[in-house]
Amino acid sequence: MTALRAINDFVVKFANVNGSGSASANGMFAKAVIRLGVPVAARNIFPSNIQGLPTWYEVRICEAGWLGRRGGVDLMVAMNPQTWDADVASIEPGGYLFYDNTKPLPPEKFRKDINILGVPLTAICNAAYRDPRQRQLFKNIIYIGALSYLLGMEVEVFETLIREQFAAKERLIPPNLEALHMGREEAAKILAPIGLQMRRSDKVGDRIFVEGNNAAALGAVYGGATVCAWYPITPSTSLAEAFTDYCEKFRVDPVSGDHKYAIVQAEDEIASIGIVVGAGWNGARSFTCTSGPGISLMQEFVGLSYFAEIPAVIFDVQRGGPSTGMPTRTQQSDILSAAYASHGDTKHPLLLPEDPAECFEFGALAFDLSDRLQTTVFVMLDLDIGMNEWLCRPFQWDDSRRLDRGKVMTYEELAAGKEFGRYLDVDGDGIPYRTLPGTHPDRGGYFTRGTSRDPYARYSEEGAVYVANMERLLTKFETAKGLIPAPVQHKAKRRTPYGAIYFGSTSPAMYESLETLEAGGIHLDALRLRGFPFADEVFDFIAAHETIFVIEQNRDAQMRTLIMNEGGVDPGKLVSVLNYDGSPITARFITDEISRRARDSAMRPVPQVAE
Amino acid sequence: MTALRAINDFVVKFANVNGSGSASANGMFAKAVIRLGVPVAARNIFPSNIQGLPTWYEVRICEAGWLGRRGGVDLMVAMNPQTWDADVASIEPGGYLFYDNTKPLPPEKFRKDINILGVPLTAICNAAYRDPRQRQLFKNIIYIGALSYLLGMEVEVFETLIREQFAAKERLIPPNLEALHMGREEAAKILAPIGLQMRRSDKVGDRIFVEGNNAAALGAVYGGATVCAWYPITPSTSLAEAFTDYCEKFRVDPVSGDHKYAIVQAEDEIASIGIVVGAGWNGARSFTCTSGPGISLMQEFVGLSYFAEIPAVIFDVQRGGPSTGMPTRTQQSDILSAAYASHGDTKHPLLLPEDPAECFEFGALAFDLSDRLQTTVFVMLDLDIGMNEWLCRPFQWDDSRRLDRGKVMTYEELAAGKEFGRYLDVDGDGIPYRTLPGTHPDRGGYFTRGTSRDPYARYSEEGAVYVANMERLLTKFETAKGLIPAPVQHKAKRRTPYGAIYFGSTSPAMYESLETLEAGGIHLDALRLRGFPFADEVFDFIAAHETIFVIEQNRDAQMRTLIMNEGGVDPGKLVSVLNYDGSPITARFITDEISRRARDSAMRPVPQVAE
Amino acid sequence: MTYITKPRLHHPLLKPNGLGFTRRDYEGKVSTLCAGCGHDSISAAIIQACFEIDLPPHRLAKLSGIGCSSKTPDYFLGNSHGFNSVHGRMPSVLTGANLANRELIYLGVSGDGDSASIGLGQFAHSVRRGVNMTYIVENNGVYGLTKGQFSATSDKGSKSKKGVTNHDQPIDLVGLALQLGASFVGRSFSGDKAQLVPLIKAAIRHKGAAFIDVISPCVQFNNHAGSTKSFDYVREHNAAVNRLDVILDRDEITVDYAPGSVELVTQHDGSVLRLRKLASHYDPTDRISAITNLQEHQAKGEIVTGLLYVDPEAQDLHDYLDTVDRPLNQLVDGDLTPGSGVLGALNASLR
Amino acid sequence: MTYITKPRLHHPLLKPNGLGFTRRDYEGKVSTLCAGCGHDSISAAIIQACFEIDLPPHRLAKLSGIGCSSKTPDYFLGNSHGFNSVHGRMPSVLTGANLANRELIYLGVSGDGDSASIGLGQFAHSVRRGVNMTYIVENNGVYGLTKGQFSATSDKGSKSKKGVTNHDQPIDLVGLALQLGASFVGRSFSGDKAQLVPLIKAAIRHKGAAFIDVISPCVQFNNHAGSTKSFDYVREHNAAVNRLDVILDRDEITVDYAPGSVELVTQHDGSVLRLRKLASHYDPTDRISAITNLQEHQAKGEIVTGLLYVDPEAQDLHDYLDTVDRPLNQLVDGDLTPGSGVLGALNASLR
Ligand SMILES: Cc1ncc(C[n+]2csc(CCOP(=O)(O)OP(=O)(O)O)c2C)c(N)n1
Ligand SMILES: Cc1ncc(C[n+]2csc(CCOP(=O)(O)OP(=O)(O)O)c2C)c(N)n1
Ligand code: SF4
Ligand code: SF4
Ligand SMILES: [Mg+2]
Ligand SMILES: [Mg+2]
Repeated sequence: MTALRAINDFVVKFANVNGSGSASANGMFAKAVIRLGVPVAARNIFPSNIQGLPTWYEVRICEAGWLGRRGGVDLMVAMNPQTWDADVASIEPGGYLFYDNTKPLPPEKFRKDINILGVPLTAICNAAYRDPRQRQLFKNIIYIGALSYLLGMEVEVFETLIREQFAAKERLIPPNLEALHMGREEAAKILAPIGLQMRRSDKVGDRIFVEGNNAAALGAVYGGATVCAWYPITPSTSLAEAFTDYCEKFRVDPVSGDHKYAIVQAEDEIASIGIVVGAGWNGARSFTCTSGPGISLMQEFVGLSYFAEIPAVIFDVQRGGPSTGMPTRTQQSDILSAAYASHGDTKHPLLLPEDPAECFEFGALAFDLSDRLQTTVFVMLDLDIGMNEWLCRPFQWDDSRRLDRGKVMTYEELAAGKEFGRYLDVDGDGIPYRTLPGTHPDRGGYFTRGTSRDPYARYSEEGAVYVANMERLLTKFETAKGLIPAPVQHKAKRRTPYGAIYFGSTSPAMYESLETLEAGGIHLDALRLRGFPFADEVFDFIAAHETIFVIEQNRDAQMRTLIMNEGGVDPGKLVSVLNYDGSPITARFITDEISRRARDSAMRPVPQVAE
Repeated sequence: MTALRAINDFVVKFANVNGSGSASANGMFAKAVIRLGVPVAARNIFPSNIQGLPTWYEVRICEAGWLGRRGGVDLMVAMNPQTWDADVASIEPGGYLFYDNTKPLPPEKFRKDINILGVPLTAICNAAYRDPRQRQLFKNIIYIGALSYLLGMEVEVFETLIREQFAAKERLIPPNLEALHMGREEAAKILAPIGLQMRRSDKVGDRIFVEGNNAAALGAVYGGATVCAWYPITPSTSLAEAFTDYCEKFRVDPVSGDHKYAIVQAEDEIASIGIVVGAGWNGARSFTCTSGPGISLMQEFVGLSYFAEIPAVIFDVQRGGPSTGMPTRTQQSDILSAAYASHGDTKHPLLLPEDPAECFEFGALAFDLSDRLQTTVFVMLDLDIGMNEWLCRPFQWDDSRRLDRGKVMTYEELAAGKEFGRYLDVDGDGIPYRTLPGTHPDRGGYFTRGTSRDPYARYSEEGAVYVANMERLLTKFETAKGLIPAPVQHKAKRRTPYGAIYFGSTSPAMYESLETLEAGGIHLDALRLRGFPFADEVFDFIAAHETIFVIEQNRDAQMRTLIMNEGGVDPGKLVSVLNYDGSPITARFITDEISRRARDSAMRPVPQVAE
Repeated sequence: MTYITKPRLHHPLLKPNGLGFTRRDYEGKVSTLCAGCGHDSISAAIIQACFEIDLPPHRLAKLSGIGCSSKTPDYFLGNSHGFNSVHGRMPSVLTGANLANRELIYLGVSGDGDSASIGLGQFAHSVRRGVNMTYIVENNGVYGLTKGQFSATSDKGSKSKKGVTNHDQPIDLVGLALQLGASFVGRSFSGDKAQLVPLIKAAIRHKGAAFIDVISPCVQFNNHAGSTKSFDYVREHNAAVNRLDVILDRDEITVDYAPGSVELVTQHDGSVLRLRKLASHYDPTDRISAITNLQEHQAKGEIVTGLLYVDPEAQDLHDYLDTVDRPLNQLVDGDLTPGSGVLGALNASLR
Repeated sequence: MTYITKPRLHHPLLKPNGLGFTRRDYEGKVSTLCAGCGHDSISAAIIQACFEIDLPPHRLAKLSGIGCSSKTPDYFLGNSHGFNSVHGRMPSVLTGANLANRELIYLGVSGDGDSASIGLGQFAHSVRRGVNMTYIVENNGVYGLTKGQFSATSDKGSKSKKGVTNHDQPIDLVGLALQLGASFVGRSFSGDKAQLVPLIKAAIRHKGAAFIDVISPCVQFNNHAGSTKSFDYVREHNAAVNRLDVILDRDEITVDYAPGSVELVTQHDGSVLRLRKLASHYDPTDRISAITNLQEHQAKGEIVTGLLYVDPEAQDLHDYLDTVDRPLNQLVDGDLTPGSGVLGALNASLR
């Protein structure tokens, strides 16, 4: 029976029980790969539950640097009896099964075409520890130790990681080091290094390994957000929690201990967005973070923000919908309910980060845009970007950059008698000036409402007044096109009539797929959307190609709808590639889907022409 | 100066102060026209306020039977000083101004090119009544009396109407009759009948004059609705109130006084839809009625209804959005937020009644559809249909018709051991069987949730299980196409490459416009949408024409978006005609818009060919 | 994972009740909650209560919102229909279900986040409408399923597992229920089955809005020192006002009791509540003194438990609405559709 | 239409206050409410109160929900910023506004439908968070703007204009505010300016969540016999516990009062509340007895009015959050953006 052989290019999957403390040990393994200079893509698959149900941690080690899910498993670390059968079945032929052989298992529990690596983890733990909780926790470190031996990974890397991780709780360092070595030695006693091996490399560079929610929270700090109102919901909770941590780190006055921020855990999502709108109205940069169900509940307030023109930022960390759906799975299925949120005629800007680095950048940018445009700006993350650590370029900030507060009329301007009409389009860009409460004793005060009113904010039921205002809001949306990050184009090596449009967490899989397709003779120009409303480039790109594949992680091709509708694009040109089973899209899937259609439509590489 | 002359074809507009009791008097005027056998279209224009602000009542008298707004005013009954100038300005040249000349007004308050009809109403009232409230109320009847004389309307018709109206409060009949005659006589003393005259005719037939909300409420009674949970909001409130009245009339056991219905005024819209979903889950036909802001708040529950497959009916009486918008104005601007309500991938059936007669029919049908499809069905009214009395065919009911309860597994079937899987597609139509709580001691019980689960309603986080279920929901939506009322086509007299698609309250204006356009040599085939998802006829119609005008009463062409998106239609073919200033669309507007484009696109009538 | 069905948890498993059902017939799926979670004990108490009052399992409908607590209806009464709805909205869904069929028994299960945070409005309005239901809040003072944030019932000054102090005033659902006119109000502790089971039995047999607040420690996120919802804290501060027995019909009562020591309350359906007073002069039929007593003990940091208030004469929403006895979901065409006959007159009135 | 600006309504219009503002400077647009609507009297009382405490008009922000009551902020303090938000959500919007700038005064105006029906949850949570605000509910027991349906404060048994009887238990916002920890709770009547104006003055000067329930008859839909919110009914059942004067600074107090008859409460900002007792032994600093007293009078069908409870030591949400003194909306780049300097270490920690 053949055994898979690979260096710095294979997939290890850990199958654990939720709440068994395996997460930090598995995380250490991924980090060790990075320390060895090899790019890694790691993803948690966890249940909507606190303890006892199955969870998986999938680590793709890839010298070539592909960070999407590859699919398939080369080495399965099977620590969960509940899912044993499915886990064993998922291993690639010639792959490896690592398990705890303390209790012998009947032969039919195994496969002939895979390599079995048994280590008596329980026995080792029981011999070494008395306290059951210890036995459980150290068991995780022990199998990490064993793996480090089997995969030929430098032990020093793990030692350093342990020292760093427990820097705060010094006393925990020795026992963990002990457990690590115990695992290595016990494995060495009974097994030899396997066909999957790791070698030190230099492909990571200065990249960092961080969750999108964490990065977006840091972006909010840099973007000057001072008010955060939120309500817990997976997978957005860790964004608010990270914002709290960063504020404690960067926004507390060292002397007085005063907080230059206010974070309120509201009673629900309606109150969260209400607080955000109230703070935005009063000139503080504020945001909330939520997921699908929260987006549904916030619709009315988003409509108010649109019509009364109040800045607000919503981070939507998308999960599997509709309804409660799959709370711990990923999707891009809130596109329409965000872009067209609320009853009546409305449109809202969206930002579409592709990785944590952009979560940071767009997380900051969103506040400038919402102040500039005086409306709600959505930053559309998803569970895959938000809750998994991704390898991405480091955080950067240009210290010359200033926060753009948009059009706020000052005391001086008012005192100087500058004309103020809250909804008056003085600059022709559809964006009026606003004043903040308390600015001037007798100028600039106005009454804000979600009902129709004239350019001077006076109540009006006049049809013409209403229409003029709604038209101005369209002008403002036109202005927004110039402010939203432009799409990024990736040209095929050859001229081609085929294009692909994608966005968000699909990026890494897309990059890999493009290369594979190219190798197979299928050339595609690719355009990555970074926001809505769409810049003209998007429609130019579509016009310049015969067929455009639109890759999305939802059922109803929501982004395609948005493109057709906003650009008057012929749907016939837009071919959907949809993955929505809740697990992140893979390069294999995209490649297969496009190749299949390529075959069907006899899609041929176009002979190179001099350009 | 010329004076307009017309028989049974002119527009009378009453300008009053909100809360002055003019409504019933004005209504009596419209009803009198009907009693004279002449079709009438009457519309209230009222403020979002209880007392003191301006209101108008526009009565179009039209022997030809056009029931849309015509636009323009031939006779203005100017009873409101606040709006005098605008009201006078709105009169057609040669038209008439009827007013209270008790207090003389300066000449500049009038126009040279209109005919002035002054009657000292206040003086008359002050002479006749002491109590101020009486003075106010009878003043209205007095001007009706005066008008009846000026327009040559049979007084008997008014006398009968007064007797009918006060049948309950007999003692009010004599004084009202008195006031009526007082008005006629005083007018006769000082004025002559005018150029606008009424003659008895026979163009009304058996039609009735009723509000869409009232008709929809009756539909709900006939449709077997037993649970109504609602929250007051203009313009939907009168629907729930009418349902209450009809239930008291038709659903109270004469002997026991027991109510065969339950109506709860909930604390808000979320509770309203929650109660509806709970009742639907438990097998009672239930509904709520609301308007835009309520639709925004109900999003999450509608998503639950979609995913957990629970029958529910929502009457959305649309008003001017977004946000609080124009609460007392009409629009068709909740199309998208209803059709795609909630986060995640969802689609919901819509019914689109064109008049009160269809409000009744669709109001009943909606309950069969929601039970059959086990999902939320929206009935999309608007303020124009809902709160104005429309002339329409009488209510009819086929007594052989039975309520379709959909697929509900009975005790007998369960006892007989019939297989039950709550989400199992046994018939291939995507519609599973459900059971009602309490049916059988140990069979058919299941646990309903908005989270992903398998065909037997067992919790599952399996991607494949989730996808299979979402695909089945699409199959179910396909099935819905065959159950939704088919569109109605109106063929042009000649073969033409041009089509028009319209729906809802746009109908009367559209019919009139089609005839005018035809007279002008512009021929259009017209298709009236009656529901969503769209039947194939809709896309066949589009395919059969080069250019299709889509007429809507919203800014963003929401129905056009739905058509493009669901049918993969090239947006280039769909030309929008949009009226969204809050007042009902007029035939003049549609005609002008289409003719203008016709000129631009050199749109010519196609020479007749033998077919 | 704890298995409610673990045989040793309740013996004798096979002894049938009046209807011939064994306790097993009242069980549900295997719980997926954390080992030791208070919620599982409440599920066990519900099973016990339903078994003891000879409830036909399928005649009860279970409704809940979202949360660990709201998952539990899957873990008891497996043959009953259940509805795990959306977060904070169980009360409206239950109200609708109740309107559709007045003959079933409605058990609402919720959490403190579900009912006191996002769901406070619906909790309050379902109670003030007098919906005939048993509404149980499994109160652990945190959001368990989202990993331990404070909920609206967390006491001011209590500390989170991470050591953060809560500054908001707590919401006491018992106090609110009393003010909002609930006709049955009790509080108990997931660790005190002897007190909890009879309370649930009485609530199910009560006609009207019955509310029970059950302190149910979250072993994962809120069972530490500094928490006021931990097993230890609740045991130390539990101030029970009475002990309750539910006697299903009057005749069973043979002995007479020393005056004052015991109070007998006969409910609408004939069931009798026998209350042994623990706090002297506590009168569970006096709403105002119940409120005062509650406030006073709260001020002392004590947790008042027991049957705090009951109005045996209470009416329910159906009484107010005069709905027919036959469940609305069983009315047929003839009951519902007036038919063409009446339309002639109706149309005439509209001309 | 009533004109708040009708000169005879308040004289002398031109006498300036301490800041040199005349009462006119505190007025707003012409009211569009019905002639005689109680809400207009409350607007007049707010104008009067702000004038008397020398409030710089633009330093107050007016927030409201949707309803006739919620329209009123347009009719007073015309130079102040106002926000007529969405139905039932004023409390969250006000909370956000307050967080953005702690230096302004926040006046929330709402209706009984807006706060007790759809808005009950937000009302409760804003109060328990201790948001520094004056929260006034213009309570008429109906939905005025939607033409007279019952609201959640309509009393059980009260009749609508159409003669329908209300069956739901009423929600008493005062009772809830007391339970939820409001640090200032009062009730008054739109027809009793002498009682209302000082209450508003005291509430504005109070630090913390100040709530005032003002019974404000709807002459259009709820002023008939059978209503418990009509002018007549309220006059007949009004049970005032005290009379309040607000003395802006201590020194102004010269005379001493007979012990017991008068109570002086000094608020956080130095303003003194002088309370003349009308109900003997009523202690407005005792929350529990305030609750009991309220329940007892309610049971007798009486409407308790006056300053019912005040905690002069109260803290507010900003105290709990340790926010800087400088308003958050005035912090500049330097305060907010850590800059590139710290990113090196941060990035390193993520490798
Ligand atoms: C609309 C909505 N918001 C947020 C969530 C996320 N969520 C799930 S459970 C929960 C709180 C549960 O707390 P509690 O009701 O106390 O139940 P426990 O888990 O503590 O038993 C939250 C916020 C959700 N599911 N839906
Ligand atoms: C979400 C939403 N639901 C319903 C309405 C309709 N609405 C406007 S005002 C109002 C009730 C107002 O009652 P209340 O707060 O008591 O104010 P009042 O008019 O009595 O002063 C309602 C239901 C709305 N504007 N928004
Ligand atoms: S997290 Fe807490 S509440 Fe949830 S199951 Fe675990 S112990 Fe119970
Ligand atoms: S309807 Fe009632 S509340 Fe509204 S303005 Fe008129 S009187 Fe006031
Ligand atoms: Mg909880
Ligand atoms: Mg009211």
